[in-house]
Amino acid sequence: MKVKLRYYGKLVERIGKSDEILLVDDITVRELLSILEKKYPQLKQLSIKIAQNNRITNIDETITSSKIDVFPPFSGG
Amino acid sequence: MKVKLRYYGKLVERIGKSDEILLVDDITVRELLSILEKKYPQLKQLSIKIAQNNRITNIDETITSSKIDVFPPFSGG
Amino acid sequence: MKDTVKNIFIEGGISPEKISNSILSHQSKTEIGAHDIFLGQVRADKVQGKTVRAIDFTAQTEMANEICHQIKEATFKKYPITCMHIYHSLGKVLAGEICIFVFVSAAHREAVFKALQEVVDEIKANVPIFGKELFDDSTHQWKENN
Amino acid sequence: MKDTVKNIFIEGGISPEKISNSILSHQSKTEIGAHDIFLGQVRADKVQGKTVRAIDFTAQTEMANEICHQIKEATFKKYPITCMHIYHSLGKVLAGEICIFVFVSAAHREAVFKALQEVVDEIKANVPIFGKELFDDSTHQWKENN
Repeated sequence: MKVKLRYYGKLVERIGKSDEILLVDDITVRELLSILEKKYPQLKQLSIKIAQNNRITNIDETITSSKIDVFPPFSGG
Repeated sequence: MKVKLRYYGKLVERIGKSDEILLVDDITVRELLSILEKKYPQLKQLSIKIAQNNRITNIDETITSSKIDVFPPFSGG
Repeated sequence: MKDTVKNIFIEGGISPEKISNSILSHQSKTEIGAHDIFLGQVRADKVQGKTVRAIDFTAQTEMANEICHQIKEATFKKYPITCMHIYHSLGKVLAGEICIFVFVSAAHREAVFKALQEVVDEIKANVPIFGKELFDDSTHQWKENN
Repeated sequence: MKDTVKNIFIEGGISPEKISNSILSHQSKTEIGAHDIFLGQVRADKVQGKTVRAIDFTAQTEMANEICHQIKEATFKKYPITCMHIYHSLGKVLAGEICIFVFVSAAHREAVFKALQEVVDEIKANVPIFGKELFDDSTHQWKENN
């Protein structure tokens, strides 16, 4: 499955792009995070959150949406 | 000593005037309240506060100011 | 800011423009990160078939200003706040209009939230202001705080 | 009021006029007795000799609007409030300008005080908005909430 990852805030700087396409097969959020941390070791210290369908995911949830948001800590307000 | 009593809020209605002069000698707040309640039995159920020099008095304090405020419960805000 | 006794009273309802001007005047204070504003609005309460159309406020204004000054001083000592302003109506305020405006500012939000609530509670409990609720049939009753 | 997902975002700083217009539009709701307003203002913080001159906000706006809608719904269920409005800046907000405006109204003050604090805390914790603090020397750092 083709998944579009969108990066936000300081992640855009750390990764050097604001989105990218990943080819994955039936993976969980935990597995996605592990893929990302291997690909971008600079993300390890950040507490990253993953959202799909405009909702923060649980770590054992399966990725089902083709659009995934990858967030650094929120800092609104 | 001549003391000017000023009445506020619903007291003006209950008593029928907004101020009056009282002749008293070295009395405490407690004694003043008792004088007022004898004179105006309709005040008994109200929790009246007495102020002098822009400060709420204690019950055993002596009346020293020539201007005394007689307040019903506050209802600002 | 904390030294002189200020006049808290405004004749009639407090206009939204008064509030926005007050906010605007704080934009030069760039150490402020959080404002908390309380506004009391006159409710058109229904009592035995009658409706409140206004509250007519009277006060011992000199003492009220003095007590508000003391409330401010105590709050500045207790919380790390930058500014505090208190305004209250005198005279007639129609249902739907603002009769009290309390404005607290600080670097961080924790202080303004705590300070504002306490100040509003203290104003209601300790400031000699009296509200007469005027009904639509020309009768009235005296407002009671709780 | 509670049904549709609204857009909370305003481009740039939130003007005091926006706030007074919002207050004015509540004067016809005469069941309201208390408003509580939180405003966040951009601080000119000093960090290692540099001064914050603005915050540039970005967001996942669709999700942010959705989460704010959920926060509103939950708060209406929890507290007897009449109205709630949430606005947040997007893009550049200068030091001294307002970047968040949260407005809660109810018949009585207890509900607005409790609801407003909780809502502001939840917005800071759960809404995907990101602030980039721009310094006067053209460097920047990413804002962190606590």
